[in-house]
Amino acid sequence: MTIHPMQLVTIIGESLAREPILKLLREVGAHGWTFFEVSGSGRQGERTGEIPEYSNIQVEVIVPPAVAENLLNRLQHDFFPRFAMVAYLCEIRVLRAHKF
Amino acid sequence: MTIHPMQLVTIIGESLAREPILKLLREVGAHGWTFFEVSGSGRQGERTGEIPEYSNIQVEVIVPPAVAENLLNRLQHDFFPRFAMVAYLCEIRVLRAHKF
Amino acid sequence: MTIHPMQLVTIIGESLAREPILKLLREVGAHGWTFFEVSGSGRQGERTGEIPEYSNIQVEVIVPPAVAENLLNRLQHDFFPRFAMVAYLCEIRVLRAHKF
Amino acid sequence: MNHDLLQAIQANVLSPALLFFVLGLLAAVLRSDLRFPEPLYVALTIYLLVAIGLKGGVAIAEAGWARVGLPTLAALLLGTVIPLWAYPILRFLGRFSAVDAAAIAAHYGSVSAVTFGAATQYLDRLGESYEAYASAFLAVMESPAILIGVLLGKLAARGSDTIRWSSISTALREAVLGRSVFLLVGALGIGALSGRAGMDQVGPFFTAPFQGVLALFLLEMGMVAGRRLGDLRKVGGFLVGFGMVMPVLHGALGVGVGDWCGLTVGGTTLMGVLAASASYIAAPAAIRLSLPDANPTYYLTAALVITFPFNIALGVPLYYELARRLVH
Amino acid sequence: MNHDLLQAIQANVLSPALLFFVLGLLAAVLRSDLRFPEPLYVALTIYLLVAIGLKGGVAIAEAGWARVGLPTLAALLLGTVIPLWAYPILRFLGRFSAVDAAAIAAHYGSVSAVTFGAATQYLDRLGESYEAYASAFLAVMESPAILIGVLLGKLAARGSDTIRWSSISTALREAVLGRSVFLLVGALGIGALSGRAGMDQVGPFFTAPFQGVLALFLLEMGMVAGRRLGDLRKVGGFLVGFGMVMPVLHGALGVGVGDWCGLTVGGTTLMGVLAASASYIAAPAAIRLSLPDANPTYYLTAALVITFPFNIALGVPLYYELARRLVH
Amino acid sequence: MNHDLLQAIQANVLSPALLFFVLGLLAAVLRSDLRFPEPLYVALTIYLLVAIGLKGGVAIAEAGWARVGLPTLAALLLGTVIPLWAYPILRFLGRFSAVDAAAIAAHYGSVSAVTFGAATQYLDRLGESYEAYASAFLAVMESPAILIGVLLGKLAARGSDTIRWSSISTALREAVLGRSVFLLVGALGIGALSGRAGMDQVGPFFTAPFQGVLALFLLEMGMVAGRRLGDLRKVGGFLVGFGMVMPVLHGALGVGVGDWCGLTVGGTTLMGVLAASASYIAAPAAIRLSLPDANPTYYLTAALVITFPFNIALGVPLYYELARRLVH
Ligand SMILES: Nc1ncnc2c1ncn2[C@@H]1O[C@H](COP(=O)(O)O)[C@@H](O)[C@H]1O
Ligand SMILES: Nc1ncnc2c1ncn2[C@@H]1O[C@H](COP(=O)(O)O)[C@@H](O)[C@H]1O
Ligand SMILES: Nc1ncnc2c1ncn2[C@@H]1O[C@H](COP(=O)(O)O)[C@@H](O)[C@H]1O
Ligand code: NA
Ligand code: NA
Ligand code: NA
Repeated sequence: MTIHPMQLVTIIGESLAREPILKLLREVGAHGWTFFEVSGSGRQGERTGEIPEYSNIQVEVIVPPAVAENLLNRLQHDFFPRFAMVAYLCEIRVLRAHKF
Repeated sequence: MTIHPMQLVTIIGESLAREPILKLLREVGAHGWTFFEVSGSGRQGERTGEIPEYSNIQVEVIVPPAVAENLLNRLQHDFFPRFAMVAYLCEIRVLRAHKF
Repeated sequence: MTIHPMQLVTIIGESLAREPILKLLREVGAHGWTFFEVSGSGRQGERTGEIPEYSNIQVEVIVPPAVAENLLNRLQHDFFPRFAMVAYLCEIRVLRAHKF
Repeated sequence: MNHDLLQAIQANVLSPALLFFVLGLLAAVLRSDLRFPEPLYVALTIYLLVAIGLKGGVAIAEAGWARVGLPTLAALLLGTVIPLWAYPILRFLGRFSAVDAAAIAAHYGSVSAVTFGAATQYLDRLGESYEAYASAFLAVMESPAILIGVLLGKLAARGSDTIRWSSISTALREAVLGRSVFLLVGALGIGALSGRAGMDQVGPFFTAPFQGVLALFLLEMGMVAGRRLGDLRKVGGFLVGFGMVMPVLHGALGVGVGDWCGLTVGGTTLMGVLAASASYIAAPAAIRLSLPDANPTYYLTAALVITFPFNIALGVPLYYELARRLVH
Repeated sequence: MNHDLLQAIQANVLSPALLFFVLGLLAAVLRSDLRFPEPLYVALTIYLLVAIGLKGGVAIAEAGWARVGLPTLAALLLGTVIPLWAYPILRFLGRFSAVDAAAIAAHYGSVSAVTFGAATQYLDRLGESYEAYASAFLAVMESPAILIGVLLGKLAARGSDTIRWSSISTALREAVLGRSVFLLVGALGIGALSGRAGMDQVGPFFTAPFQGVLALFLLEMGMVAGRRLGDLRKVGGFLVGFGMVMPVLHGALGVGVGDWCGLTVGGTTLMGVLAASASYIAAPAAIRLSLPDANPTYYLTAALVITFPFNIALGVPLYYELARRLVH
Repeated sequence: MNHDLLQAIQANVLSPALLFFVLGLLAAVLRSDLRFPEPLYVALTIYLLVAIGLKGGVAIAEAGWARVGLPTLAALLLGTVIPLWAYPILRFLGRFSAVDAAAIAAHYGSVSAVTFGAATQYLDRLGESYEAYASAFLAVMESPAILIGVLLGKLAARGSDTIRWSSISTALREAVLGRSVFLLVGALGIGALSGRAGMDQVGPFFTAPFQGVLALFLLEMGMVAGRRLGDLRKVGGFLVGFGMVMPVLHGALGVGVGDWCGLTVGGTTLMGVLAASASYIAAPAAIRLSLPDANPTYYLTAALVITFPFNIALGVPLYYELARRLVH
């Protein structure tokens, strides 16, 4: 069993950003992603997750480091000024590197 | 793009602990958090996530190391004896350190 | 407060795999796990999370390294060929090592 | 057991409500993948509580507070007394720790809205009328026992460093502002304020479907209880017996009180049912937060796995028979 | 205020619908743990929009497009004009930034389906009939103001690098394919195509329970608004006044237009209500995506926390009184 | 096509049920953000299955098992025979791999409860009566084909190391304890046990709203199918043809069997509809777990994107016309 290093980018933000985020993920070349419906609170107030339009999502994407950097760059430039949003990076290891 | 180290504290526990956890997060000085509705199983039995009162939540909080340590200390002292609960720490990197 | 290294294994896959995954977790000796209902997209198409039978789940298990390795081995051998699935490993730290 | 009672039980056993509960038990035991998502569970409880509350509120508006006052006060008293006598039984006969005894006692003094709903369905099926304002008894019986239980638990733990008045206030909050009490009391108030005229519009949604929704809800409760059947082995024989004997005693007490208040056979039955029923939603939530040292396996298993099925299968017809004899 | 109006308001205040809204406010203010899960919220909106749409569609099929055409066009015009005059008021009297003024104006030109539903309930309760095809006014008034608002916001920002036609097309998409417009227009079309005969079957589900479902929904809206009460302090006195004065002006304008189109008292009232109501679902979603620099606290607080409660409590009876005087 | 059939199809096309399905397709194709949350989907299926089951169960109680036995047995046989003949067609004409052929065959032998519901709605609209116990045919036809399909798939894979009886038992579990079969059979049993009297109470909730709920559900199915329209290009022309020709053949076969059993025109139509329909919930779940090597794109696209819409738009009126000619 060979385990390969990979990066996990997590994006948390208002659910209206769903479509723009999806578009971005495709553009930077991610091959998969996972969405969570969440509620939360941050600098831009509380999102109680009661009304879809006022709610929050979390996206997790496993990508190689180069894609992660590109993704974070794009988020910082195009998304952070427009949406309530937080993003972070975490080092992980996966089994089948070719999947990502 | 500068990326700053930060810590992610994850708390999983019975959903009745929601309000006390929120109170704790405010007390230790977290500036944001994200809630998930989850189901699970642990030392204190199964929580199938069917009835809100018998269900489970997960909270994720991004905080600087000092806050993380304080938070974990408080959890161990005040929460672990009272609630079915698990907590862990993970090293992450974020873009805008001042947010957390 | 002593903090112990531990490993977090995350499995994302089609929700029909729920029972087989549960069986596997018990077999490798995990003492707890947490389930998320998610939607997502990957090499095997989109799972929009609208119909339980076509939907996605995520499982997170905190385990000692030996169990993690065994778990990943079993996933690779028995699950990856059968189910739409992704799994990864992350280093974490917990407070009470004996729980896991 | 006498003939009438046997017949009453038989009729009950083939009612859709009970059969749905049994189907739910089966689903859990056979590990079917049938599952009610949490939002559906929440939606059903909101519907049932609002429907019960509105109906009762309108009845209060029509009967006047004067007629409702006495039996409602009596119900409140029942809810206060039951935990006080259940506690020593659990503590000294059952040998439970003080905090566990207090916790279980709180559950039996409080009430189950679904058991109440099932009982009204039973009466409707028999064509037996009842005071529709009985929902008010339900509303006032939910909280007092919880507060008594928490007080008992805290007093017993005196000396330890866990006595904090904050936990009493937590219990009070939960007991009064908790989802179920809040909705029930709120809907009762709305019904009372807007009266029959107000109900003309919203009424259809909350009356005709009620029985069917209750049946679906019992399917879900069957699954929830069924998944905890295994806990029966953990709680010991005493608690199993307690979960079936106490309802009968409380049911008889409730029937006596109802009769003394001058209620009809139907209303008297409902008072008995409320006294006999044990809370498995509001009480566990409040107790978990206020008496965290109490073991949930005890109180949940007793209220949900033993007493709830006992009441909807055998208890309700039994208390009805008692009421019939006493009131007539 | 005159006697009739006072009575009309009083009758409204004790209606279950309004009482449920108040109960929701209370739940939020007292921090009860009552909460509607998001799927339940979505289910209720789907039900309400489809019910409103179907009813209107059948009415269109029966009345014929000829009779529906003029008032529908008038409604569409109302929706276009309102943001155009609200914008300078907000910009120059209220001293809001261009983008905030445009965003708020869009919300007041657009409409609230729940306010519309509450108004039909009010009319039903009084036994006042109305053109059932008024749902068509609702349908055509939802989007135009959003587009106007986005255009105003973009024109004002001219010169900055944020002008992108893509954001206009995003607004157009959201305004036309957004959940609520899509469902409402779709159900309207289905009602119109299948007509009364088609409704015989699906009708029962969408008529009798409507009022009760609306009441539950108002409970939820009370909680949603209640959780944002704190934002009232953030928006300043001008916006609070704006949120109550503008509905009255728009309501009067709508009543005038309705009367001019030859609608009945009921239909005229509904035209007034639509003009007076502000969108808090479709508009915020579209504006958030198309004018991300606008501050949501302003437009959400105004539409949801001020104007919505104002309309369902006082506005509806007021516009009805106006309509009665004008039309008679 | 003859005149009657054309008219029958036309009437069907403007029915709300079909129009809602088309609206759902549109929502998916135009990428509207309309979405049914999963819990709402689950709630609707629970409601529909219980309603269908209860109605059938009561009908069985009234008709007696004797009259129900023969056609039910015939239905069971239909469900067993269809995959046996569909398999070689798929394998040798369609050149599918053994496991794909077996998987697809299983879906066409099994049934779709929603298609059945839409067919009863169609008959109701025409005022054509039918044996209400036909739900029993639905219940017995769901599982057998799945088991046959899994057996075929496993036999074909003999020699490889993937033959494990455990997968047959998995299929059996899924086929019998899966959500939909379990609920349908359970509700059927409850209806049969408690009979018409028992239904008096829970009935209203499960009858009047049924058609409207079904319409909403078809809206959702339209979206689900619409999102998979793109897969049509992946499955090849043969499967597209298969998905429309086989239903007609199976429909004719079912009509023949229904007539032979002495059913009315309505009941015969329903037997045809069941034979013609393909499962897209129970079968995919069981097959995915038991024949993991089969490609879901094939069986899901065929059953959900081709056959389901074909049946509710054209198939149902067609089988009805066939039944009318044969039975009269
Ligand atoms: N420190 C944090 N830890 C975890 N989640 C956060 C944190 N800050 C913000 N979030 C999440 O990100 C969303 C948007 O954050 P913000 O833009 O700060 O309002 C919030 O609603 C939370 O769900
Ligand atoms: N080893 C584990 N891995 C992941 N989640 C866990 C683990 N142990 C417990 N949990 C989660 O934490 C909750 C409370 O745990 P416990 O107090 O052990 O019952 C469980 O219901 C699970 O959701
Ligand atoms: N690169 C990725 N990042 C995050 N989640 C993924 C990724 N790839 C796949 N997934 C998740 O894993 C599920 C199954 O993946 P797959 O087998 O590739 O279709 C998907 O539906 C996603 O929810
Ligand atoms: Na009691
Ligand atoms: Na308006
Ligand atoms: Na079939």
